[in-house]
Amino acid sequence: MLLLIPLLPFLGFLVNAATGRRLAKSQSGAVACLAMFGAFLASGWAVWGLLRLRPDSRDLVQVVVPWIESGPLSLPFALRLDPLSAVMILVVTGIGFLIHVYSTAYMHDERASEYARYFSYLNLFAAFMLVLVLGASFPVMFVGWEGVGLCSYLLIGFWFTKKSASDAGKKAFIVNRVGDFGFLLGMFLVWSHFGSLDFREVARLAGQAPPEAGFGIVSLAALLLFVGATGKSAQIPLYVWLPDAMEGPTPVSALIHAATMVTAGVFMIGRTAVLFGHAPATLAVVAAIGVATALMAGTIGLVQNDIKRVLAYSTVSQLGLMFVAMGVGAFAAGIFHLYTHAFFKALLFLGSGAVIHALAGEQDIRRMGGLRRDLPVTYWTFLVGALAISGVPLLSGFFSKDEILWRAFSSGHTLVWGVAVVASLLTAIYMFRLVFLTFHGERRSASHDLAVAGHGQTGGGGHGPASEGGHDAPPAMAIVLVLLAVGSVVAGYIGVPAVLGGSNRIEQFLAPSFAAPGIEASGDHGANRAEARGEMAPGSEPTGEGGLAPTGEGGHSAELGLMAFSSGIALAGIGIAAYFFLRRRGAADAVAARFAWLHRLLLNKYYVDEIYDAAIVQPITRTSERALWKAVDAGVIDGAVNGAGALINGAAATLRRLQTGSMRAYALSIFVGVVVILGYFVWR
Amino acid sequence: MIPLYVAQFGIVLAVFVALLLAAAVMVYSERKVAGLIQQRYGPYLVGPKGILQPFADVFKLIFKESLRPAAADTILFYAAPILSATAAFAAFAVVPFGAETTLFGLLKEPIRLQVADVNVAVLVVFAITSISIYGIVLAGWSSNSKYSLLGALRSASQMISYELSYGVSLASVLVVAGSLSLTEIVDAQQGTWLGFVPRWFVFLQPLGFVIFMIAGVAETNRSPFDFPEAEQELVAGYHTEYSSTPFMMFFLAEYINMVTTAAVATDLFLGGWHGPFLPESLGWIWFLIKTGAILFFYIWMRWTLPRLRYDQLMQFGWKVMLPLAALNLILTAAGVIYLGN
Amino acid sequence: MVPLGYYLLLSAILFATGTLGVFLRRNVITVLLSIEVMLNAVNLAFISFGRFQGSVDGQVIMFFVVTVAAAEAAVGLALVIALFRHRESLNPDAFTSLKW
Amino acid sequence: MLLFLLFAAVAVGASLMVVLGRNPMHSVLLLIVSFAALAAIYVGLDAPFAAVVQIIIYAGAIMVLFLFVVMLLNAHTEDEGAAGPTPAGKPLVAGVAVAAALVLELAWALARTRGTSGRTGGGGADASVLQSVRELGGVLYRDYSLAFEVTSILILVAMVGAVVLARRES
Repeated sequence: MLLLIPLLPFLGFLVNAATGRRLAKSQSGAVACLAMFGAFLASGWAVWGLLRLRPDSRDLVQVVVPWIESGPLSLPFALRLDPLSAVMILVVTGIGFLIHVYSTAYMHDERASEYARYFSYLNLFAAFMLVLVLGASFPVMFVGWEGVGLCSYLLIGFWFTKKSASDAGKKAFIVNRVGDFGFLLGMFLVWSHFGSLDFREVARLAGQAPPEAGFGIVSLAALLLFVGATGKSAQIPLYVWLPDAMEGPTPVSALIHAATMVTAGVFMIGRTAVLFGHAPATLAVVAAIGVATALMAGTIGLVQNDIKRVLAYSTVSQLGLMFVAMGVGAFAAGIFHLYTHAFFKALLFLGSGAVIHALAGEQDIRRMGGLRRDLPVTYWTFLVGALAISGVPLLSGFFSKDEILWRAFSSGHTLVWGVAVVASLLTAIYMFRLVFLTFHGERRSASHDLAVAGHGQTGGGGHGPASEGGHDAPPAMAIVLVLLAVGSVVAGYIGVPAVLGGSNRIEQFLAPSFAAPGIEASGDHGANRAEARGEMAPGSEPTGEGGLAPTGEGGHSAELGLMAFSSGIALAGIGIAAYFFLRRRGAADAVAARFAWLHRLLLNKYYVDEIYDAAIVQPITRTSERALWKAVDAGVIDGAVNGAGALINGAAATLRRLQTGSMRAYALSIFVGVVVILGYFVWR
Repeated sequence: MIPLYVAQFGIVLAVFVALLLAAAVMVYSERKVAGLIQQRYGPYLVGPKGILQPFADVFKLIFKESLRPAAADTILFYAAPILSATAAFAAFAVVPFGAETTLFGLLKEPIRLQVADVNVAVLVVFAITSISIYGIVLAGWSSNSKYSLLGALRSASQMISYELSYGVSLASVLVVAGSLSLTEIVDAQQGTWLGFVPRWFVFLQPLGFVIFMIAGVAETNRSPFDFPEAEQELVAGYHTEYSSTPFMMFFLAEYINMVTTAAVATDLFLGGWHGPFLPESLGWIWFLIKTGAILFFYIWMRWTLPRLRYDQLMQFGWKVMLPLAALNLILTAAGVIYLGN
Repeated sequence: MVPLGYYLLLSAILFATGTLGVFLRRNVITVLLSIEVMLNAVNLAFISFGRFQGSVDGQVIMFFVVTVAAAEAAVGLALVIALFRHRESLNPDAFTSLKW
Repeated sequence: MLLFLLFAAVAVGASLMVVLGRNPMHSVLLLIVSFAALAAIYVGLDAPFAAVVQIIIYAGAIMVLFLFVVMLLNAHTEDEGAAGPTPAGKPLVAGVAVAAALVLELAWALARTRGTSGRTGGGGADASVLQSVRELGGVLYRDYSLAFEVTSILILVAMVGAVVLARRES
């Protein structure tokens, strides 16, 4: 039955891929949406079945077909439903379905065959993503992992006639390949160390040993897996592909590059939580990378001018925050943030898509402004998303982000906490910069008149606006936006922390997924969070630092204080943004002029792309060209070949007498050989 | 009590005579049905309702002079019809047509209504079918006539092409039944689903059945696939130069091949001799009814459908039938594996 | 029960017959036919060995030989047709233009 | 034993006529006779499936191919200039010598190993196992699966090769 969930989108893919040329747009769109909706219903049904089980037995495995049987390796193609994958399939199918619906309106200017191609890719992506989250072992997950990478490549380069789009697709693919290599190596290491690739089995074996003190084999395996995660989830040093990925259609950015695929790395760490929990050294690396990425992407996001790029950097930054959560051992908090993030980031992307759609492909926020009046639905929903991501109290982002910050603080990672706070301040600033520049103030460009003329980029939703100055989202898009906005508000309420009178049900729900099987849910390592929050036993920290372990009332007051503090930070960020970008336009430019070098540094994204080019790409091309081609290939290999040729030429001049051209003579020589050899063996 | 070997010999003899008679009946009914379809009488002069017409034909043919083209290859020219007829008779040898019976208590132990029970019976039928190509090819070649040669070439390529889909659709049945023995395949179709749907493989293998039937028509060179003897194009195809008894043998072979194909289809897809109302010992009546129905269908098709074009035939065989048959086999195998049956 | 040696002797005789054909005939098609005879001789040896070892491996190998024979016949006959088009001849001695 | 000798005689006789006959058409047909005789011997060796395969594939498919080519090229007899099937001189001598040497060697080898083959042979093998198609399929698809796959590639290559070679240049 679990098989149905990825199978339905896959069938949708097959239908659209096979018959797409002949289908009308409405038909291929309906096929894709129905497939996703079916998958959503199936997921809902499956999760409902899961919820009715007792908490400690919520772990279902379905073996679909025996897959690889080779020597000691016996690997079925198995799907596994537990609380973690339950959350993920709901997110993937639910948000995926909404984005499919949105796409039917967003892409409706494409030719029918392109339209079907788009939806077939989208469905294929959903199928692979579901395989990824449902996979019960590393290789099954890897199938999905590679599959979503492929679909990501296809969709980024969807408008492949545009060079920048196809380049961006290639970049994403190649960068991901680096990460996938790490994943593969990690997988091999896990296999050689534990002798199993099944998640549950690995977790059981890993859970038997105490956490590694130094940097041992488990840490190495976890680190390699994390390399894979950095590739897929766009962390330092492999984040560079994600901003470029914005070349794809906006719904794709929303679905793949914000809500689902890029969170695969986070999910993967959650899936192998026990392994990571036993590798404190790696966890520290994860936290460090996460926080560094969050900060770096946040600063870059401050100065970008492309609406989608800002959101892309914001995604990178938020993913960094999730890795912080993973790094400090707060796996449930990380997944919780992943889940809320999926809502508001999808919302933000789709909102930006609506803006772009309305402005006939315009993406530069410097040329927007004052769209509040023309696009009310988009404006209000976008605002909700921005508030949620900034962490304004009582919206979903607040609960999840605050949870991460509190966990980082309470587990003694004060430095991490500090940087993360700065990053979240930056989040609020750049998000509201975006809001204010896009929707407030006056219109700053005459390009809208171009938009009126129905002028648009190649296929980029170049829909002529109905009225002067653009039109608001069409119904299919508007409904999706409103639904996601509602989601962004209420999604956080399944994880209200105890200190605010909630019971943090998502955390309790998820806890069994992070525990090693065979050990009580309240076991003895940091991955277990089934206990009410704030009651962490000393020594239970994943880093083994012990130390700060606030208990009881003290913990509560500290938590409340921090909560207030981070709320303040969020409001402060909004305030700063309002000051600079709403009240006094000149101030921002003044600051930029003052710190011109810094501005340039940020605008050029720390020159990371250039550094990569100089440090990796150029040396490779140069070595290939000079050493491998001119010296090794031309000199050694060609020399050997030429020498061999000359030798053979000489030998052939004498041996050619043997070649009579008579078939029977050849046959005779063969048989004489047979007789002689046989004779040797017989007479011996 | 009759000794077993006598009974077995009796069966062999009965099958031989029955096939001869079946050919006669087929000739008669073909002409009668054709008359029915074309709104005319058909044979009606010889015997009551013309029922003795086939026998009259046989006598006429036997007493004719056997002509041989001057440049023909003598040995092969006469070997060809013999080979055709022999192969046609031999193929039926492994086809079971009734349940085990003691012939109303005449025998001590029951015997099968089958000439030879071979455990690879299906393949034997298949092998003999593939041998029967030679009869036609040799006839065409040895006549040293261009019509004959063209007919032979067409026939050979057509039969080889359709043999593939024939074999693959047959393999699907083998996969379902898990046996190569026709007797076991028939016995696997005993009983009913839900009490009223017979467990015939035609319900499990509808696509396979359709492919088998079409390929069967092509294998027996019947219309709409009757290219080897397409009279409008090739006079009479491979047997243009034949007359008298050799011609009769080809004629005989063609009709017996039809009977064999129909009988095999009955065994493979329609549950053989299993059926309601009749006791097991009279199952051969069911067998006759089912085979007769298929044969009627063949005749019906011949007088209803026009002949295809030759390239269409090949296209259809390779690009439609074979992929479909392969797909059917794959799906069947997957189904059998998945259902663990 | 026929002893194994008889089968092997039959196989040897058939093989030698095929060999003879390869040498003596001046018709490429007949040469190919002779090769088929040789392959069959080998098949017989395999099956009889398998029978006397009590394993089906001999038959399995026979299938592979048959498959290879089919491939060989297809390619060989295609070659024959191609050569015949060029030279209007089936005599292997006519195709010697690749010699030095 | 009698049956074996009968079929062996047919096989050898037919094969010799294949090799010595002048008409390629007759050669092809006699080869089929030889195959049929061998198939009968296979049945005697408890390999009915192999026998049927021999008929279906060899006689039913490969030989039809030969027949086709013979018919298409209409090569009734050997090339003009060749007096008979046995060209005089060196080829004859060499061919007969090699064939004779081969038979001699094999016979000698058999004579030396008869003792051992007698011991392993006989009725020790279980005929029902050997005849079982199920067993055969198991061995073919399990133990020889790699060879099986490789063979399929071989067939594909041969198919492409045959099409390319026989195609008329245009």
